Amino acid sequence: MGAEFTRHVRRNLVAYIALLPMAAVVIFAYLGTMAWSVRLSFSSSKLLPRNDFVGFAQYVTLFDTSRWLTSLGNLAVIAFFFLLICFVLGCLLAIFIDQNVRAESLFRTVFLYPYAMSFVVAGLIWQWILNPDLGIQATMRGFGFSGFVLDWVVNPRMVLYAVILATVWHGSGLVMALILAGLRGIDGEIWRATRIDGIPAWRVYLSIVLPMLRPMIITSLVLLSISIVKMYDVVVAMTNGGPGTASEVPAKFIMDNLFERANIGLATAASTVMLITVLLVMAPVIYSQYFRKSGRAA
Amino acid sequence: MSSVSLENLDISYGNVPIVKKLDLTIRDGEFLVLLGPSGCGKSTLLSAIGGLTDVSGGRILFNDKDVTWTDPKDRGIGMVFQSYALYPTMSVERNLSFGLRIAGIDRAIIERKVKWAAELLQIAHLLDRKPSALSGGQRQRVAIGRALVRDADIFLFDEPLSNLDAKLRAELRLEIKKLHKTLKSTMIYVTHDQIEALTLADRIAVMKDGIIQQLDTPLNVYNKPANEFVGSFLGSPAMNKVEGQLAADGDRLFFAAGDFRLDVSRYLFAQTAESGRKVVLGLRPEHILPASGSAAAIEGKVSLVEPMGSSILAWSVFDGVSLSHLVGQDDGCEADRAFAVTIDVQKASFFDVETGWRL
Amino acid sequence: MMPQAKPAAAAKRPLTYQEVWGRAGIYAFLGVLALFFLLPLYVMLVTSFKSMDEIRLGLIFSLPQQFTVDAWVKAWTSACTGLECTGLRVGFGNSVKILLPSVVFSILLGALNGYALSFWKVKGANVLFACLLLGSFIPYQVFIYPLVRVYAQTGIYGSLPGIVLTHVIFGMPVMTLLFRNYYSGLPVELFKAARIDGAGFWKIFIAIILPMSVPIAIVAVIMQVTAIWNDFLLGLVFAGRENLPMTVQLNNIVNTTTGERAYNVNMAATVLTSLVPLAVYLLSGRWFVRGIASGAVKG
Amino acid sequence: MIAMKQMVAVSAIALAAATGIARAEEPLNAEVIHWWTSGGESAAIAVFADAFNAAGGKWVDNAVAGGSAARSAAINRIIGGDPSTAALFNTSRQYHEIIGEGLLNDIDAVASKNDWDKVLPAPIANAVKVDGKYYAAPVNIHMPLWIWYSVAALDKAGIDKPPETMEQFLADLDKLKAAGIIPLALGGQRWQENSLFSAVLTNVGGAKLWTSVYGDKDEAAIRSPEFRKVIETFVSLKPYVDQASQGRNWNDATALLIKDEAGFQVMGDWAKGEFKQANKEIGKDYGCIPGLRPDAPYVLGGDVFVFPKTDDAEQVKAQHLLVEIMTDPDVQVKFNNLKGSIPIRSDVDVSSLDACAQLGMKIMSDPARQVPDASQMMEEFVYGSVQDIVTELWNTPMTVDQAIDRFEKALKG
Repeated sequence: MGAEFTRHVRRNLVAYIALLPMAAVVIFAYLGTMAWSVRLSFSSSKLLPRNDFVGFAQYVTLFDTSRWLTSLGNLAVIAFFFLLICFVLGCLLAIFIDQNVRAESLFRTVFLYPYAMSFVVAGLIWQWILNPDLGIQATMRGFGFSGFVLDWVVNPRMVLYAVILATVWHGSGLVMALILAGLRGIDGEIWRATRIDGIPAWRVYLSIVLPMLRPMIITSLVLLSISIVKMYDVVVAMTNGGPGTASEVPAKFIMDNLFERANIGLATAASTVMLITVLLVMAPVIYSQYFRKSGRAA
Repeated sequence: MSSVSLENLDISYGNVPIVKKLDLTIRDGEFLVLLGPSGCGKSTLLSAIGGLTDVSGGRILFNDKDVTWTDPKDRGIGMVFQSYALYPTMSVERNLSFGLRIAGIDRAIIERKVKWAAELLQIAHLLDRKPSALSGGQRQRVAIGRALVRDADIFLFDEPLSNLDAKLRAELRLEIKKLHKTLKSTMIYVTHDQIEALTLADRIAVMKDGIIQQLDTPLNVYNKPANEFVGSFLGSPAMNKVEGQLAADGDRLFFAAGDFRLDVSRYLFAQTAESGRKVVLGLRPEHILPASGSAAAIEGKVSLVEPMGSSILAWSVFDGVSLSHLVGQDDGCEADRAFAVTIDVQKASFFDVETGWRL
Repeated sequence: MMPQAKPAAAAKRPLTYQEVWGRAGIYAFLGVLALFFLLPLYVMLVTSFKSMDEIRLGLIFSLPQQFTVDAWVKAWTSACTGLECTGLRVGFGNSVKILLPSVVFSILLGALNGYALSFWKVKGANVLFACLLLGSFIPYQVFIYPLVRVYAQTGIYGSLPGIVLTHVIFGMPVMTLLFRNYYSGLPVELFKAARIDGAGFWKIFIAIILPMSVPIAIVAVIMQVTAIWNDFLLGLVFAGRENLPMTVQLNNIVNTTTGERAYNVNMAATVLTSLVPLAVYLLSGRWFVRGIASGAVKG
Repeated sequence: MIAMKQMVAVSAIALAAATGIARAEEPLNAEVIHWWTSGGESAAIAVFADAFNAAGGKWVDNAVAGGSAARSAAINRIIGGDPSTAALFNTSRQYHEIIGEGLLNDIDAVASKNDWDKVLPAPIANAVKVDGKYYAAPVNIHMPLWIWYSVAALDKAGIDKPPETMEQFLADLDKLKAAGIIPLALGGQRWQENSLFSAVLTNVGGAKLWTSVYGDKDEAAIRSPEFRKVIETFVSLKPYVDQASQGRNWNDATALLIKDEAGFQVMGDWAKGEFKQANKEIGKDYGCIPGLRPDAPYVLGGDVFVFPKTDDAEQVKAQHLLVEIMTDPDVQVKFNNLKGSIPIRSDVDVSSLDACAQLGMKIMSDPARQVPDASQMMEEFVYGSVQDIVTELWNTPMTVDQAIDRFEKALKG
């Protein structure tokens, strides 16, 4: 191995050198900081990092903190509905736009532009539109529908759906763009074949087209998942976690404890839990999607 | 001028061995075809000769010089790919001259060489075009031209014609043959098309699962396949295979499969063939001839005929054994009729049932 | 581009009764959703053109009675944060200063990584790449604290190079993924041919691969411009006082409360802050879909 | 204190930085990180800036919207080895750990010169004094639990005089509700809900319960009937708040009083700034109630500036000059008039202060009624957990027993 490995490296030396920045980033900026976080989660760090060791005490505290448990539960609800709605809506938009509609590029732009706005903007503007005193509810009541109620942002039981609404508005255009791109790549012969066989259109989409779009679907789900795990700005801008703790999310829990509450130990314990969760959920997806069949031998 | 020697070569991808302990010498100026089904390792082998794939064991020698770890550009090779691999953002002229420009060759020389190659391949009028504006055949000519201008000693062709239609394929096949005559360079040509192999090669190396099954001239590979695999891989229509056993009857040796009996005394066995040995008889359709009143004729019944233009491929049953055989248009061979044939035993092949190797 | 035979494709023959209803349904669906998607933009625009008096009295969905651009002027030139009343102008310049090098470097590096990963055999590179991808799922917040300390040690904390480096670091996973997948779709023979032609690592990258990367580079530019321009957290932490990006100023303006909230100024500031990514989308939206279709997201 | 009030939406996005290499060549440059970005606050800090500039310094203003963002920026700068000259904190334990790490300069020199031990009220002095040394310059005293009322709204509901007991207060809320006025203006943000809770705790439980629950974290006090009464009273206030309160900013809630649409608001003395800006007069248009019992405790919160460690003599000089200026009696009066708070020193001329501030100064002169703010009595993360409980108590159904259990866990844990 030794001599051959040396020869292999020498032949590909430039490639090794070219990948050094990436290696440095991965090792120092990603793995290093993750290791640092994991280490601190076993310490009693408060405002400043400490080097002591307190075992799993922070984790015990963490899972005894109702706000953290609420955050996890909220994340699960948001993840489920956000993924589902974004995906279904994005697919429907793409399919409908793909029906030779007029003003196609106009529709496409309209559905995609929210993705260009920041999450902060998405949160602020929807908070305003859904605000019972200012927005839709006030307008409807102004029209005489005095019993009209749309109080999602102020109702602890509905507030998550307000957040989901804003994020769906923000993200479903991306799914549309990806799926539309996939649809454009499908061979016209498939459509002819299904017409000969007399298969109804909805059936073709469900049973034939969607499976063919697997890479696009996975990519869009991966991109959406990234934004779910990191979901922070939109919640802060829209509800700041309220009413009460009804719309708290893990990233916000981490931030608040890291900075506002000066509780680094607990914050890093929470981020370690997130890290492990992401590893467990995403590692198989990433492996199967991007590595398993990477058969390229240069 | 170059010879190529591969010594004890191992190539693997990850833990999967692709080429195993391979020895092969290609003579200076020889046209060698690597023939085999897809996945047999022939393209990987070619890639390794070109220096594009790292070997995991063994050596590659060009003119007795070890080039196992030499950079592709320093091996003095030109290579033509199945997908043409033309640089899409460059004109034909730039495509042809790219390598020369990198090597820092004088502009005048580059121009002369490009002109020479373009004229040789009749693509001079295409020099300003982008690859996307060319037809398949033109693209392949440019790809060949790119290899030509490099003054290579060794040319590597990786299934260069398989993306073309039949007519173009035949045309370019001929041109490659002419090119070889003109340049007299060593050429290594990978294909899964037996016609290309048979028409182009000085020698054919038939590969399967990373191992060379037979290395010989086209005629010998066709007529005397080294094993059952080679026998059935080459030849169209395909070789008939009948499993049976040898039986001695006096001083004569017979092949028997059920009621089917064939006198094979005249077959030249490479190994002593004892009676009772289980064998596979390989018979090419063209070696089963319409009987013209000969005594050795075997009578059978035609079940199906396939007209093939110049001749007809007939499927007939002889004493319970179904064989395909070629007949002329005037031989009166029709379905459901009786038909008599003689079998040219000297051109038949016998293979061991167990190992598949020729007897 | 378009598959010719779509179930409801516009055919030459007259449409059947059923198909007419089908078309109507499609347009109704798209139209209603378009209204939903446009609603926030509409609200932001009409509000930004109203005076505060009108906002106080009127409904947010009504058109401005007296059209005024005062709020825009104020947001751009004189909105206050703390003792400074310079509007968003300064932040705009800072954002541009941060955006340009960050986009260029992160895309070049992403392309380089993708190229090295998909054409060259580098042992362990895939493991690194997997770590990078997983890293992209971790909330930024986890990285910030240790990065601040490392930056402080190297003296780039709170400087333009610091914030640019940060964007390059956090843009790396998605950029590398984009280019790697795109390059995986290119024929590897191209690379082999170039190697036989004597081109080395850089020559192949610059002369052959980069010129072919235009479709995916457009996607990358769109994604990075959006991400970097909209970034708030990293800019706030790493950019330094002199270089605070527009989003940070927007936050300061929106959250600077003097009695009544100046919704019109806030909305104008918000739209102003979103203009650059919006313009990028409007101008290159079609390329986005096309770029993705060109294999950007193949597995 | 105002800090936390300011943490609106985005602003909470923590960690701010904001460097700016302090220009060492110019003498007495002072870069000051703070979060006072609203109108009244800006005017107030300008008093410091002007006075500092007049004294030969050069004030470099670094305003970061949002208290936690600004504090994070300051801490990052300190840890990053590139600290500002001064940074704003609340009178709390927020900065005590940095002192422990030796990252702040003490200002004993200025303190002893000005006899701080004498002129500062005990809770404030205790808050800024660590291990016998002064580490922070207090600049104001905020009482975060004033009860404000709109005179016109109360009139409309037929309430002839402001309440003096909790019972009267609750009865007035009912009257307001019956008159179709929002009885209690509240911004549905964590800290505002907590202010309301603190007000109930001090006014129902008194100073003793306040210090034994939040200060001593005494189990018996947490489980006492008094504390149970506090929780019950707090929850009973829910119906008096309008539906749209969720997420509302404190000044928007104050605006409801200004517009006479709401009756009462529990808010710190900075609310005065809003009334003043709307040209409302104390007594005529609005009024302030310091407590709902004669011995209602006066909670002392406030803001302090800390001075990060530096060896640069010029910077130390600038720091000392800042301390001098910020605590100067005249500057104090001017500053606090704009900020709405009261001066930290007992030796200032109170005549120019408004009626509410004068009332506050008077109450504060009785040390028995002085109690420290909750944030001074526990660590940040403990206080955070307490705030979480209060906000959940307010927004989601929770039994009193559950609430007591959780209080105990948060405070004892």
